[in-house]
Amino acid sequence: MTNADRPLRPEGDVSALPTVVFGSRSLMWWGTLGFMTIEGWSIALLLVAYFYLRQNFVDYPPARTPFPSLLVPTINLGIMLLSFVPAVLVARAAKRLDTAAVKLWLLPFSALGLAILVLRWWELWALNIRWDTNAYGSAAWVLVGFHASLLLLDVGDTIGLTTFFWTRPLPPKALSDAADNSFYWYFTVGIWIPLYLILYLGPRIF
Amino acid sequence: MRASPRSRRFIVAGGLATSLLLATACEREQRRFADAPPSSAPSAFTTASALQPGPTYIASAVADPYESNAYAASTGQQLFASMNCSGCHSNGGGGMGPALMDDNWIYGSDPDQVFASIAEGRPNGMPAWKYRLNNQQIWELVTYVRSLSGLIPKGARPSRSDHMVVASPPSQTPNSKPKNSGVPPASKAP
Amino acid sequence: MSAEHSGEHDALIPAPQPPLPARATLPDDLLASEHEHLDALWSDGRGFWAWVTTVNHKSIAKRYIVTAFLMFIAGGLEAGAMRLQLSHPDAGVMGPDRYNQIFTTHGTTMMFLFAVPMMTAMGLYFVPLLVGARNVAFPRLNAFGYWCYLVGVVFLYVSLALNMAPDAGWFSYVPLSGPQYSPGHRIDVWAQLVTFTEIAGLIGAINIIATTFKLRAPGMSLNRIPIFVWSELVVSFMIVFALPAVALGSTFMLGMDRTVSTQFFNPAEGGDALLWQHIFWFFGHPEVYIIFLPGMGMITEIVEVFSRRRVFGYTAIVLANITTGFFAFGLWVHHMFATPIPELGQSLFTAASMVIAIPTAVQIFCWIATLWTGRPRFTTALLFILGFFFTFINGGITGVMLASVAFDKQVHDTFFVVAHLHYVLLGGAVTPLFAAFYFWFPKVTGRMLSERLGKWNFWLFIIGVNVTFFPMHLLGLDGMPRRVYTYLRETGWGPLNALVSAGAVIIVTSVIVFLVNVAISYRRGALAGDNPWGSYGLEWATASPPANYNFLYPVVVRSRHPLWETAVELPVLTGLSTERREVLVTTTVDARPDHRHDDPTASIWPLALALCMAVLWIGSIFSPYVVLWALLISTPVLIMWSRQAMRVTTTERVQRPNGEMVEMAQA
Amino acid sequence: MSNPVLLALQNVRHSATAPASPEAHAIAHLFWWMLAVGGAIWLLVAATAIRSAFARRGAPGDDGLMRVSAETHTRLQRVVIGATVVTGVILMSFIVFDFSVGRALAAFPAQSLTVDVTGHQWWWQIEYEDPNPSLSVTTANEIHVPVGEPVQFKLASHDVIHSFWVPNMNGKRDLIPGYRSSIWFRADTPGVYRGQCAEFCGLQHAHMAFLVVAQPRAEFTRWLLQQRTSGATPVDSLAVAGQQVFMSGSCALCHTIGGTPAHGTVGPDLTHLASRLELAAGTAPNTRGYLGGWILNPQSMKPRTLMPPNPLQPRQLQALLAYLETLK
Repeated sequence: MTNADRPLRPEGDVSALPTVVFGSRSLMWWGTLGFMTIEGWSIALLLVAYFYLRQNFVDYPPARTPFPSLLVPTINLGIMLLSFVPAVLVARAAKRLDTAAVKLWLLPFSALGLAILVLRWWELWALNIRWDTNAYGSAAWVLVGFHASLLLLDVGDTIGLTTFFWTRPLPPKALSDAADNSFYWYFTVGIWIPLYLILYLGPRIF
Repeated sequence: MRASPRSRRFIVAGGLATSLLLATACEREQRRFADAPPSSAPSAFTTASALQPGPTYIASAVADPYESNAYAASTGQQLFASMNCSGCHSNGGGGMGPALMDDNWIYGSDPDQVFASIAEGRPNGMPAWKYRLNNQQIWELVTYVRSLSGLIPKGARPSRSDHMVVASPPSQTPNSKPKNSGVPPASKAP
Repeated sequence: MSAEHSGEHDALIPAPQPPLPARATLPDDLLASEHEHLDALWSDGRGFWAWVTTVNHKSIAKRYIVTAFLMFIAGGLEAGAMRLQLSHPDAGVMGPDRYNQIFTTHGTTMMFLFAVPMMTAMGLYFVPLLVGARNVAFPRLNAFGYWCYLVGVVFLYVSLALNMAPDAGWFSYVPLSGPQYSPGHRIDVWAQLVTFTEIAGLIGAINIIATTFKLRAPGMSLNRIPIFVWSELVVSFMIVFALPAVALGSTFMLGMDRTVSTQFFNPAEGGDALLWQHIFWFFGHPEVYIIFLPGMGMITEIVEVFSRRRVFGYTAIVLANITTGFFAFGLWVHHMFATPIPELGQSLFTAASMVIAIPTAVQIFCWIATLWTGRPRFTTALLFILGFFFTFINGGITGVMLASVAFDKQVHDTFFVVAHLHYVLLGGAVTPLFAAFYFWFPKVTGRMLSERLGKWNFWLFIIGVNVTFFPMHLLGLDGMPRRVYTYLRETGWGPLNALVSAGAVIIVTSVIVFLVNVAISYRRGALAGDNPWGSYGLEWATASPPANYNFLYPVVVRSRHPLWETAVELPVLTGLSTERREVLVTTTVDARPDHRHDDPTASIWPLALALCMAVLWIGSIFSPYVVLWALLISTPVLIMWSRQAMRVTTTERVQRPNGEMVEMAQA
Repeated sequence: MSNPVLLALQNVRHSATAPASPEAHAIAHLFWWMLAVGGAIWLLVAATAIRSAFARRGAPGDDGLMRVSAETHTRLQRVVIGATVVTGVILMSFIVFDFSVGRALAAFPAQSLTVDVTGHQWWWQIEYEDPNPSLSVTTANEIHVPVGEPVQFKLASHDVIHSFWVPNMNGKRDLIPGYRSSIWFRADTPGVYRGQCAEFCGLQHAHMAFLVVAQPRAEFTRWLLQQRTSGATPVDSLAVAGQQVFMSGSCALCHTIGGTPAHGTVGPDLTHLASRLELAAGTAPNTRGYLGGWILNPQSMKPRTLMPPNPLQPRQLQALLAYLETLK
């Protein structure tokens, strides 16, 4: 029995408040934001290492290392940008509480995600250097690899969500989750754009 | 705090479980600095030359005491460098002397055979090290040399060193099935 | 001061349903039945299964605290072993191989397995109570964090038992910790262990941030947050930005250099030994403040309560916390003054390292001002705070001295630094921690700790700390380097070392007294009641120990010191569901009631996932391919984890971004 | 025999607070000043804090809480702000003082004797550069410097990180693989000073000391000339036998003795071993007994040192010792 010594005076009633909300009002959004911060910051730190190691080389990539190939990475970047479309549509539909549309757009979303993951493998080899050749190779591989782990996480999340939506009745908060999933995807793809420029185009430019 | 006795119990339980998993680690992590006073007496089973009494070489059952000991392997690596083995075997790649990282073992790949090759020396230039190194050191060299072609447990093999990359480190060399274990016919001798 | 009392938020709170006569209070029989109901609803049950599945922040934080304290004891025993070996010249208690493992384990334990987890754990237990929440924001994540941490603990100590413990120092400088100079798996253990505990730390931080931002009691606007919560908030942000550095450095650089031959730290292939030092200290220095700021928060709470007055300079103290948090990231190079780094850069870091003393000084001045104009009650808690002034300031002064490049180059890596860091950490973190134990133990267990034993605990601790660590200053100046497993008689370091070792015995005695005190008081201590200290915080507005649900109803807060400034009656909000675990989510800045959130129930999946991660991290030491297997087995676990939340229960009130409210049962 | 090292070592306090060079003097000065000011602050604040706990000002309100009048509050504000400003000023003075000392230490002398120091696990290789390579001198764990002349040390390491530190002379400097660094000092008091590795460098970090022998120019020159000579050729039969043992055994593989076939580079140069004060990087004084023990089983004196045990017959050992003692 609590507050024996202090009588409680009701000053209001919260039963009229909503139980499912979207965006920055929901706890899940804050959790997502937190992990985005950590992952984004990690990539920033790895980039610092990438440039710090550059001091030890006359040219970067080092002499006799071919430039990274552009074909696969560019295609994959294209797919990533394309994937924004279903991601945005899913988020919109979710906020409209339009489950059918969410289910529909989750399919291309997952498909593109998978394609990106598969291409990521060749994207690694497109660096044209092994991770154990020298520090440049290590830094580049770890950057692309680390981002790959984010992709894996996010694509996995998307596919899981898709399966849920297609297989079983879901509570309304699933819609909020779908919106947050897109939110996370914006980040994962968004942060790749600078990485693509630095790791694949960068060597050719400077 | 209610959880305390239980969490202690949990830690103990987890500890036991994990120790079962890691029990193998003990041997690998041992670090012997000086074994029982080493004698420079040549080992009983070593052979002085390719000429054998009888047709084939009889492998003795002596095993490498450091077979799965990471520290011994890396000490062997250190000796390999400081005794200038690379002068002839260039980082195991082979040069004046035979390559050590391939699957071709002229005088056999068993620990005792390699020990013999190092301690007694071999024809065509391999000096006898038994007067220079003590048994422990020779065994450490044996461990390292065998790691070069993946003949010792993966966990014990040296990883990359802080030098220019010349070859993939033993920790990444695939195990290779050794060929011609024993003493070659005189015709094939190098 | 005026904003503190304004009722500006009342208008934002929905009117009672049905309307109640003014100043009516809830009848006791209603409270009783509600209590029965909610306590059952929020209970995760008893017994082993309940123990491994619970998501209650109090249970988890409690075992967090207990485990971390066990680690404090373990680290202390290692310190004892080292002091035994160093107590006289050329001692033969242990050889260098064992000694290196032990001092590395000591540092690693104290920093990664005791200090940070302990401070996070205190936050995970008290932040929800201090802000009037029923649980942390992400209960299952919270459980997962603890299990990760526990795996790390077990991993390190099993390795120690297997003669496989890391032996390159808690800082694992390359190339010594690299593949060539540390063969075997000892350093891999360190690298993965660090990542483990960092994950636990990051999860704790996110939980504390989200809890502080979204689950505060209605009306507890940012300018009314208790200062301990402020410091935990600042620290959580620091964790988010500091810990990734070491996690990446250890797993993705050091670990990969060792296992898959990346070349990050191989100078012959463009790698760089200093890169590791930059990465490590970019985490390592903020780490010190991550350990120390929560202590500062605890001190403010305790000073405030026991000097019987509102703390002087709330805003100044909060700003000081935040400033410290920012500056802490600009000092790391002062750990590298002896390395070839441009001189100008060093001077800048000198300046920063000295300037950071100012915010700390401000807090100390504010506390003194508070005590001066207050009416202090000499409880053990307050005694420890006075002990803090005595010891910590000593460490602070030597810290300022060490910020000087010229002087640092003399005593860097000597026992002078050992003395400094122990004065700072024992004085600045452990002393407040003991104070906090005496202050909050009644809330956690419902019983008071014995004040008489407390006094013994205090005096032994303060004397022990000074006898142990003061002589180390002199040893350092006389040229005794750190991390030596023995020293020659000719060096003349013998007598002082003997004294130091004697001091260590006193500290051990003090800790034993504390343990006895806890053991006795836990069973036979005086009953505490809701608010034994006559304190002001929301944590004292509920039972001791708090019921499973923490608060029967969300408490309405109108000031910084709710219990000091409300009349007898406590204003609350009704209307949270009693059918499921609902928590009230409020707005970030002024804590207006925003929506009702359905909290998850007990779950085994956090533990399962932690075990999968254990397979991943530990297995990857032995073979990179284990990672794939671990991912494979963790997939079903992740699915089950999210399935649990994907159940159709009741009709939800969904509010679309455009404000439209829709009743719907399923998506 | 009374051991010269111990005597020499006991003559000086090996402490940063017993400076024997202008550089160490400057640092010690800075230290004492900061200590005085800092100590005063510590006593003052701690005392005030404890005093404040006994303060009894005014009576609590009926709710048992203390209330502070507006003017008291403003007075407190003034005091706290004042104290903060004072703190800031003191810190600034520290920064300025430190910066000035730092400049002085960083000003490398234009003309100076240059010594190359290479850190190994776990000993120090010392080389005195000379334009004429044949005149350059290589020794180990013992640095001789002329009093009153600046000496610059070029530091390098090829295995792990070490740190070069002579408390009586100057601060420390790290030897980091892949980096070149240097430090200098000017000994102004003759004597034997102890230095050691200050960065944890593995199992024998504890036994990686060295000696700095500061001597008048004349003595120093004599020492240097003597070090340039090649190893003594043994005359009496025992020593000759000893040389045999050295050359045929494993010794010659790792050690160099000038003027002999021994050209190993793994261990320290032994050309003038007998002239050194200590053995095995400050592990033991250089006496016949310790040397014998060291040769037979170094691992017992310094576990994991690179030098292996050498199971010599007593006669061999005596001969070897006789030979090594000729290497003045």
